[in-house]
Amino acid sequence: MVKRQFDYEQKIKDLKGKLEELNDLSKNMQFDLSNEIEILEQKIQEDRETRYQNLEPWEKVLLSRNPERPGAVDYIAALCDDWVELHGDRCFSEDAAIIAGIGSFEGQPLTILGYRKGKNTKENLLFNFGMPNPEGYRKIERLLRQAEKFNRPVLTFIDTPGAYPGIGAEERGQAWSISKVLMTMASLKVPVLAVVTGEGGSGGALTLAVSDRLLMLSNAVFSVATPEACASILWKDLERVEEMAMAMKITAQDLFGLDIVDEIIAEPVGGAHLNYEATIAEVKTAIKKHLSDIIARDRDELLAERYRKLRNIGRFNE
Amino acid sequence: MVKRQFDYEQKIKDLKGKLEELNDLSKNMQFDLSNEIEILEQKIQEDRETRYQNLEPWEKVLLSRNPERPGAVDYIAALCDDWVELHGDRCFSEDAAIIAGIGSFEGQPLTILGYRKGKNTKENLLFNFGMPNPEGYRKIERLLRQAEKFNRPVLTFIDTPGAYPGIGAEERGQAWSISKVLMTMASLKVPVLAVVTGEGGSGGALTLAVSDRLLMLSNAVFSVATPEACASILWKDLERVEEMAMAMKITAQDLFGLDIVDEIIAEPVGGAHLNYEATIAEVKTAIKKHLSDIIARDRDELLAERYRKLRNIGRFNE
Amino acid sequence: MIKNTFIRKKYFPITPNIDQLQTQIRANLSTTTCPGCSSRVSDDTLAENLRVCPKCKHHFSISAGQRIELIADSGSFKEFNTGLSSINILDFPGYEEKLEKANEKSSLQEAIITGYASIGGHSIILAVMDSRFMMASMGSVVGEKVCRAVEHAIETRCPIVICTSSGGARMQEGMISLMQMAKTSAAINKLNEAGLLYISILTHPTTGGVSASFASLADIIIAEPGALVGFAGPRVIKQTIGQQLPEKFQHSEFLLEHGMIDIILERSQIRDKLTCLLNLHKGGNNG
Amino acid sequence: MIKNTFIRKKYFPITPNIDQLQTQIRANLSTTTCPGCSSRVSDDTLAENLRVCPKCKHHFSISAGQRIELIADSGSFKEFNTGLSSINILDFPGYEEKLEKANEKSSLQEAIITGYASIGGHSIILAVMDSRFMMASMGSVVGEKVCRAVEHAIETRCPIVICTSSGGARMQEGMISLMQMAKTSAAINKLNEAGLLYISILTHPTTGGVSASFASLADIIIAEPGALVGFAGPRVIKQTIGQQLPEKFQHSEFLLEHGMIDIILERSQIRDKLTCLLNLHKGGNNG
Ligand SMILES: [Zn+2]
Ligand SMILES: [Zn+2]
Repeated sequence: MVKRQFDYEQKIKDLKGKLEELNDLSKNMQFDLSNEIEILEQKIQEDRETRYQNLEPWEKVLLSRNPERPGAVDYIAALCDDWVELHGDRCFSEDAAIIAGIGSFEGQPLTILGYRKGKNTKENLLFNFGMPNPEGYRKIERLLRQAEKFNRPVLTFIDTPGAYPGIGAEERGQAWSISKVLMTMASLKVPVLAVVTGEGGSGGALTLAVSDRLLMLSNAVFSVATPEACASILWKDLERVEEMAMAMKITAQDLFGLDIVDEIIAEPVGGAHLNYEATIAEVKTAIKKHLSDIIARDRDELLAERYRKLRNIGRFNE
Repeated sequence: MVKRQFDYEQKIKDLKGKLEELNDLSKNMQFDLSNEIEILEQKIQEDRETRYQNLEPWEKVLLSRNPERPGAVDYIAALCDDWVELHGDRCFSEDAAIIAGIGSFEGQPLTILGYRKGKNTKENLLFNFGMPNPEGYRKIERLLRQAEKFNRPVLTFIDTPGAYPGIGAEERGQAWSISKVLMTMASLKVPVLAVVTGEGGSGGALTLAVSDRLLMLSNAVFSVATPEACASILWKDLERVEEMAMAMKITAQDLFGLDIVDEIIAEPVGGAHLNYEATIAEVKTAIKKHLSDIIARDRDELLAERYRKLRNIGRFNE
Repeated sequence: MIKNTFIRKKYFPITPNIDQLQTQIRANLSTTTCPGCSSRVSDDTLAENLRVCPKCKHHFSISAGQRIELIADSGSFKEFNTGLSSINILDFPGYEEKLEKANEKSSLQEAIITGYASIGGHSIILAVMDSRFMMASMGSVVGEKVCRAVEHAIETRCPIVICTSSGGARMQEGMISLMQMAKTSAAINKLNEAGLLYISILTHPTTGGVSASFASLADIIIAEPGALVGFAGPRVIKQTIGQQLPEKFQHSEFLLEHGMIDIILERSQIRDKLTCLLNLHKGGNNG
Repeated sequence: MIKNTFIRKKYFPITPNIDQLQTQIRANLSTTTCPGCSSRVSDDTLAENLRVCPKCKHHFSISAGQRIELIADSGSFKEFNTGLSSINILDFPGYEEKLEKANEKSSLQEAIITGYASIGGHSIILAVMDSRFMMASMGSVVGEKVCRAVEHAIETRCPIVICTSSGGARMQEGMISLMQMAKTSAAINKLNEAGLLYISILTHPTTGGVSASFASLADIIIAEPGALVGFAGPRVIKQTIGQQLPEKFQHSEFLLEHGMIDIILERSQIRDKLTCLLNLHKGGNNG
């Protein structure tokens, strides 16, 4: 049976509960087990840390999809002094699956773009589970051009299952809207910093990942298609998703090894959702470092390097 | 009663018919009236020419709307050696009210854009009576940018009652799509030549008229809104359209006098629809002259002049 | 704080008769029926409430002078190009009389006021249309003043804010008025080339030639709640398609949903949001 | 004339076994059932008819070699970058075997062939995908060969024509394959900066990563009749929305109606129309 949720934390909780019961009992019975219990507690803590150091890729997929993880909205709220959300593609519709606007990060105005997932059913319906329609990509396109006009660096947050596979989306040119953003991002004349905060799924997620620096949270994943889709298409066997998640090399660590990711941002033990404050502090440090780096760079050089980096992705015999 | 169609030609026809009957009769009766009849014929011809020299503005409105007049499609067919029609706004829909493509005029590749009216009911429905939706303007926008990429001059043909006033058109940003074309045309980095071939109606027609040179056929009109709309809004009296057509200064001759039109292209007596060949020959000569003029001009100077010309339109006290 | 500025009976140089006018209006009509909720609102309440219905938030029209007091820093507005007035280019019957009446009614020379101002301490160029003047239709003067305001913005490298409201083109100026659409759109392009911020604030109603030129070309488009904005007027559309229009059709909420505008702001929020936006664009395009 | 070229049994250097393969196929299967009209068509008829059903105009897939013969001037094609082949970057289970099988099946090294060619006497760069090779999914080699073809176009200042067909990204190369979307889109931007013409010809099927990168970024987009083109596959969409898809959904006729492509051309018309388009762009961007 394929694991459908990552319930390790529940097990730890159960274990700690038992330990507390033991502690209470021993106290009532006048035993002094405090030393032994402390050692046990420490052992559990160590095991937990080791466990999180050694998550299986599929476990990371499950963690990365946890709806309680901080998303673009949370990072923007925590990192920006000023923030104005902007709306619309000027063409067909506003797309709530994309959050977009101008924020001030430590005094630096930024165009900030991100996917917006819901934290509950109501929000999920409102934000279409973080899956944009073409209008979302066209809103991105519009605001990228605006960032260029005002010479304003761009910061993106990525967390989406991908572009919405719907009839309307295809009617209104999903493929066309995505390719245009890819091209624009590749050549945008301002610095671009991207952070994968959760799930990066397929071409619909790639749009906001084309950047000068790509950062990833330590439990985030990025894949060409979901392990479920790949297992079903390539192996005709949905039960083998865990194996597929492993084979596809989708974790931050794998992608760092493949030179696609520039830095991994460490999440607190247990995952980003258990400690917003610590997560945001780490993300802030990383953004600050890379942003000041790329802003300071000679612009032509930065653009040439962005292109070179993209141009060199891929390996083959010749 | 307001004249709803211009039926002078029918009267001429009737007259000529009578003259022929007279001729036949006189011959049968062995009268020789040939001299007198010739004089009469000449008189009719002279009167007809005078009549067309002195059309009322409202009569020109009626003439300009004649569905049998040559339109963009006819001019393209007659003037271009090669022609490829291109389609779509890459966003929502193809709009058949706009014909757009690349044509070769005497060896010079041109991006050609025009409104497309129908010549019968079926065509009218297909082409929405020449009234574009936002998609039409976005197709124009796309192909203008393409013309710029390939440094290809732009030629436009104008004949439309205006932009389509529909629910979908407003939903998808009719105003937004028009203003963008106006801005693009004003600053497009290639020569732009515009020809008003029939009816130029309001902002929806203006998009393709922003140009380095604006030519107008001698019976064409261009107005801020139809005389019907103006009479109904300003005077609350639809019966006064003839007076309104006069007051609004909408004829090619009026607009030449106001420095808005650069040249008037003479139509054959009776109007363009009675003689495609002669009309097209005149249009061709005019296009050739102005196109070679603006292509030869220094590009920066041409653009500066296009802006200056627009910037200076308007009169006021100060 | 904004409220106080708004009802403060300060002498307002560019519209010298405005206070007198307001007093007159208040004397004549002490209550108004709200078109939003049909309740009767006293004019004093309306004035205190920035002419927004306290019950249903219906935004009543305000004059250009009131708009300027509402969003610009107190006393910061310095009008320029005050001397422009319309002439009857086409000898259009009755145009002079219309202009005269509009002038009497509004105490304005034309349908737009332009000048230097500051918002939250940021120097800007401010242009405000006033629908009391011939429905703020755009003729030569409106087009010219918009262009000159843009040119002032480029010269001083300041952002520009334009508050629109307009019934469309000034039909009495025929093609000359239509061409103002192209003229103002061309000017906005110069603003883009200069990398300067342009914010438009769409108020009820903004239609026709103004909606399809400079109003919709702003970097950031703000609208007041319930403002009707569109190219074709609802009456024309209804007549053409021969059916009823959807509720809220062409209202700002409808436009936001359809991706045409960035933000809907109640009148009382506009100044703060503008200040925030100007803060965020402080560096101009110097990155 | 095109027809003759097409069935001419000419030695075709880049796909050395193609004639042999065709002969084999003809020997094994002398008729094919048309998916368009269910009629049985003899393979000889199909070959003579450019693999288009004579009854319903259904366009059967053709190999890259056949495509090149179809549109390029006879003998003009000179392949470049022939030596590139895929490696198993991620040690993905079974990838080598898949590659081997694809190679055997298609006699191709990879899913795309690129080279110099001329059409109607105009020098161009030509790239053609071949769906017999792993559904022409895009991995490192496809991405690299597209980029190099673009670079050849820029160096030689020639237009580029790319004939696409693809099931999407090469999943076995994971993120590396996904990144080819960004890589090829970035390359197309260089083409735009150089002011060079890019025509894409979409053939059945063009979906996923190829549709959402270089295929949809062409200046002029041509499609064959009935070709399925879209981002998400119809099966995925049906599964997501839980309802039937409209007839002709994602077909080229549907795309034309929705403004996504410029022209639909039957196979036999493509060469002439390309010649015409190349004529019209002869001056390049020298105006
Ligand atoms: Zn109310
Ligand atoms: Zn068939």
